Amino acid sequence: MEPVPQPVVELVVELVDVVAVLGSFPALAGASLTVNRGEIVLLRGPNGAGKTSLLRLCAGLLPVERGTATVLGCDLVADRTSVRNRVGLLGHSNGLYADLTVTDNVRFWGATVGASAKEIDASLQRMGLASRLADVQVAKLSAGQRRRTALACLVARRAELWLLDEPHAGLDAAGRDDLDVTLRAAAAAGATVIVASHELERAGALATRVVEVVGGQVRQVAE
Amino acid sequence: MEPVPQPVVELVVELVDVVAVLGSFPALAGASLTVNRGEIVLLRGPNGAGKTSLLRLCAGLLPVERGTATVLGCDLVADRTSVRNRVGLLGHSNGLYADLTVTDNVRFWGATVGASAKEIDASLQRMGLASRLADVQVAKLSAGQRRRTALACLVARRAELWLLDEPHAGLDAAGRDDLDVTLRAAAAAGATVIVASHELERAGALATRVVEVVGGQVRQVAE
Amino acid sequence: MTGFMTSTRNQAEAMPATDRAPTSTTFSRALGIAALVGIGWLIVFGLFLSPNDRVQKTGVRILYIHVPSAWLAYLAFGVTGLSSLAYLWKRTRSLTWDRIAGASAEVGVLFMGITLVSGSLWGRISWGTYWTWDARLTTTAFLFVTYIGYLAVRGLGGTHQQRAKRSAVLAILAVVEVPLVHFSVTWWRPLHQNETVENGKLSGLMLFTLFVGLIAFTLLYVWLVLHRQRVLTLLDQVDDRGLDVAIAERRNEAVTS
Amino acid sequence: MNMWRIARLVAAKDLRVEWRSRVVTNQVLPFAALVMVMFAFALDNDQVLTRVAPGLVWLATMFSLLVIVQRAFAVETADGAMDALQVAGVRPGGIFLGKALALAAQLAVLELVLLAAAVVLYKTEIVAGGIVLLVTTYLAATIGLAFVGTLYGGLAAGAKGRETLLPLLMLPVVAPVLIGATRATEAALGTENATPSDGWPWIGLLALFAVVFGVGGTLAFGSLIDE
Amino acid sequence: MNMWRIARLVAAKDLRVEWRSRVVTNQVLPFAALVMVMFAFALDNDQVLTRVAPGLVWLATMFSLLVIVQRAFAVETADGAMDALQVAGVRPGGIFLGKALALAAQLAVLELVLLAAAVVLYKTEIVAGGIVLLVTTYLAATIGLAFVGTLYGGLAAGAKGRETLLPLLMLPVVAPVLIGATRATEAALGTENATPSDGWPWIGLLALFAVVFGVGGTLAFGSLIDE
Ligand code: HEM
Ligand SMILES: Nc1ncnc2c1ncn2[C@@H]1O[C@H](COP(=O)(O)OP(=O)(O)OP(=O)(O)O)[C@@H](O)[C@H]1O
Ligand SMILES: Nc1ncnc2c1ncn2[C@@H]1O[C@H](COP(=O)(O)OP(=O)(O)OP(=O)(O)O)[C@@H](O)[C@H]1O
Ligand SMILES: [Mg+2]
Ligand SMILES: [Mg+2]
Repeated sequence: MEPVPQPVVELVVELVDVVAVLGSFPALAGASLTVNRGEIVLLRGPNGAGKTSLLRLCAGLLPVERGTATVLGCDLVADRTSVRNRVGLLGHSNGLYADLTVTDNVRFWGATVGASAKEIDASLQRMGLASRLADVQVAKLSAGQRRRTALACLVARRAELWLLDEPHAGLDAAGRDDLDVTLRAAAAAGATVIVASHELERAGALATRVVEVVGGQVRQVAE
Repeated sequence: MEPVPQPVVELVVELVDVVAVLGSFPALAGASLTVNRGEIVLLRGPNGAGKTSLLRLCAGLLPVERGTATVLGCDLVADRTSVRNRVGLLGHSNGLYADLTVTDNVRFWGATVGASAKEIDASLQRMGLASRLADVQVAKLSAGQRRRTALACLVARRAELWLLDEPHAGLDAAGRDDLDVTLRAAAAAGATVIVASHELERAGALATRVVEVVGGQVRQVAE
Repeated sequence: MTGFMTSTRNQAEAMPATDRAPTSTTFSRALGIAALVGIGWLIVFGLFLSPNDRVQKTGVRILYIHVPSAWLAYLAFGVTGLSSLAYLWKRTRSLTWDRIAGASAEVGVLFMGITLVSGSLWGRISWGTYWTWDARLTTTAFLFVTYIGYLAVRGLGGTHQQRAKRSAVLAILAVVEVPLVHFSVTWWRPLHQNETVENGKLSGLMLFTLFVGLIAFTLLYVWLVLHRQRVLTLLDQVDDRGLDVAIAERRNEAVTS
Repeated sequence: MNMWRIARLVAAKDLRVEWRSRVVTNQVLPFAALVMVMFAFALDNDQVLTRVAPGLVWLATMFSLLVIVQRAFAVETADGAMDALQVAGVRPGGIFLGKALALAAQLAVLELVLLAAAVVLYKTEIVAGGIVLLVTTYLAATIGLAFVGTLYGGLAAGAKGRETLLPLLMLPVVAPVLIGATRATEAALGTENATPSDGWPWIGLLALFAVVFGVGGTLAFGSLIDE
Repeated sequence: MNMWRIARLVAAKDLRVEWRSRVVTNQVLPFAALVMVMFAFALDNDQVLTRVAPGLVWLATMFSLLVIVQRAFAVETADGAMDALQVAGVRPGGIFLGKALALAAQLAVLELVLLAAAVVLYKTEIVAGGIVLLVTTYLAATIGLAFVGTLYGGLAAGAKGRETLLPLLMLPVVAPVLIGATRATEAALGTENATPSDGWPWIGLLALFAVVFGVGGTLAFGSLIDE
């Protein structure tokens, strides 16, 4: 089954003075950010600045306490759920099922958007997992191999908005290249990508725009 | 209590044709490596090459299947345990207690080598945790803040051989600098450091020698 | 209903952060006094005017606390369920409903506790034991624990909305147990009294006293819930004010770094 | 994509996890059997045993249920898959039904084992007349338990110290099922010369439970797991 | 550094974890109490109940023990602290004693609660003559259970599907303690007019058990947790 065609929104992410709390701590304290379709935005900033929180908020996982947030045309204040099946999130953790094989995992996540067997294989190819690894249980993979698997699952989800939290961490040289190629291709195909990373050279080269997150707020960075 | 003074060994790590298996898979297939006191060695290599396995083996966590392995003068084939309280390992996971505060954690790991309160504080300082974070539960930290905590615990352990698995991952710019300073200081003070990393520029600059791990074997890299 | 329930919220939001908000209004004061009078009235009838029972002797007087408290607990849990529904229904969604639900549940647990205690005391007198594995006693105990669990879940944290949604669902599921307790006597082999009241097994004056107790407890219930939900309102506001401070600090990180 | 597809997807995934890890098969089943043995030890008295056998069977089911539910959600939370599931836009109702389905399947197997154990250990006789009632009881109870388990499992999965919050939330709610199932089973087995006719009213209670938690869960699961 | 220092260190750490998370206090205790209620209801018959009260108390202890041990090692494995502990050169024997110590402390509290519950719910009377025996029983049993729990908890902590392997490993081993403790308690409480003198032999069993697993654990823990 094909994904239902979505209305074309040029403004993919629009956050205005967003406050979001974790427990009682304001991880986001008045963050404002706009991202247009096709951009690859790099979020940089010190540890604890709020990058992960920002990504989770855009994915509809973190409720908006104050301010307004619109992602892919959905108002997150009114309804956090409807945006979800259109974004793809790679967090610090991989969200894989350790008992299942690499293929099982990619197939499952792909199936949630009705991806075909061909698309699944393509996703595995992309992250260089169409090897002996394809049928290995995730529990028996090395850290980087798991990260690759998680990325393959993300690719299989064909999201309109890709949110990635330190995607390069743990990947070897080849994996990093695969990743950059994949993200550029996605952006070229009309998807939008937001990457949080501390590897400024690498991610900076990938990004079309860099913004800085500090103290729960977003700062533009002059080129 | 002071750590018992150890005999000065110039040759800190000596692996000869080491084979080590995970499950039934030979993660190390004839790896040979020698490291001298005071060196900072970078292990690079593709995902799944065996870097983590190599570090775990040196820490006495992974049994030696074939070949000979001597670390800090202890023969790992005969006895894997006696070397343990002299090495410090930072794996892919942090090994922290999520319910305890940052200070609790550092204090506990420090106490295992009888570190004094002063040394604990010093360790926290080193990784920039002597802030409001010191009394926050680890469960409420961001990914990078956890990594810093894990590093602080490692520092508090005052090991003779430091084994670090992708220590830079997740750290912000300041954290990376703190880390490099710490490792250089440790090496200068006579400790030995082995770092596995995929951030070749960063870790390469830190290292005094680079070796490549491929297919469970170790290759020297010509400067 | 929400009309006067929310009265203090409006006040409190109007007032500056410094001065303290009263949780009482003329209405609730009047109500409180009425409740006191009612309880006095109950004491008079319950302890002095109402007759002894043939079998139960003077022990029967526990009835006048025991039964009303049980029924009020039912009512409280019912109210919790209804206001939870009201919260979940988009058109009437308001945290006020959630706070009413919470307040009512707390009071309900209190009354259920009174039922348990008075009941087991009574049991000591008339059955010679504090507790027995009678269906109603057990189901009552379960109901009690269920709502303790409900309150625990309210305490799980998250934003007010998350708390509200989560607990609302639980409340609606939990209320199903109430009929279970009520009909347990007819469903299991009971030791406990079955529908004494419905079947009019009580003498006129006893019945009357029971209703006095019912009225007194009802007034008490409304009064407690009213105040408790206002306190909860203020607590939520304290959280929000705390948040303002926290946000200010958080923004400073940006400056200092 | 529609809820049933998702339910099937999730159920299939859960069963595949079990297929690959064999945890329930190799560990929970023996555990359940053990519990039965323990009861026998603790009571060691034949008349008593046969009298309370139905109760014990259901108690053992209850404890095993706790273990299975814990496992079912440990799988989701271990590596943050629960988040991924939510973002995947997988309808919460679908997740609920899917996990409940898989849970019911595993539970059914478990109950058969326990029943067999009861026959062996407690000398329970299964009378032909009661078979229909017995089967109905097991169906109704299993479905009800699966729903309750999934609902509270999901709720607890978010909270810290989850492994211990679950029992607290679940047991009191499950108790009525325990009671109903026990009485119905007694009737079916003719314990203390009860007759099947005594059993049917209980089926009503069990069915009610299944329906309430089934509907409730399908509608509300989203807001429960939403950390 | 010597084993006792490490034991103290680990025990202190575990108790601090409990202090900060309150998981056992807020969730396991209520759970244990609930289990008692469930039993009572499953049996619902007063004579039977008082007769088997001691058995039930120990059964409930057993189940709660499972939960606590699970929690105790979930803490270690959640973020790979177990590896860190080993590398830290913390003597396995020390880890074992430390965790057992903390476990025993929590268990003791739990047992008091359960005993209290039994007095209220099962109308258990505690006779003056039996106090000494009762206390001894509880001491011996608690220590034994703590040792067994730690030993097998550590063993299961390494394995996959830990949450379900543990009960399987532990219950059969614990069964003797269950029986011994039950009989001794019956004797102490004079259930079925048993006299304290009947109880003391059982204490022997319990003590033996504690010693065996204490020594065994201290020596063998290392090779057990060493994956
Ligand atoms: C711990 C012990 C007890 C508990 C938990 C308990 C609980 C309850 C509950 C929940 C109700 C409300 C029933 C309903 O209308 O749904 C009730 C009613 C009643 N209880 Fe108890 N009870 C206990 C002991 C006793 C004792 C010892 C007596 C007297 C011998 C007693 C006499 C009554 C009577 C007469 C009613 C009113 C029955 C009716 O009209 O429905 N209760 N009790
Ligand atoms: N439990 C296991 N059973 C079988 N094979 C395993 C197991 N764990 C890991 N492996 C395999 O062992 C190999 C070495 O793993 P290791 O973690 O040492 O690699 P690595 O160099 O650290 O990789 P990365 O850079 O991704 O961290 C990998 O190919 C992995 O697939
Ligand atoms: N459960 C929690 N309760 C309270 N505060 C929390 C909680 N979780 C995270 N925080 C705080 O929220 C802030 C933002 O965390 P977040 O993970 O968004 O930072 P980040 O930018 O992703 O950091 P990193 O670069 O280390 O990943 C951190 O300062 C952290 O201390
Ligand atoms: Mg982050
Ligand atoms: Mg590695």
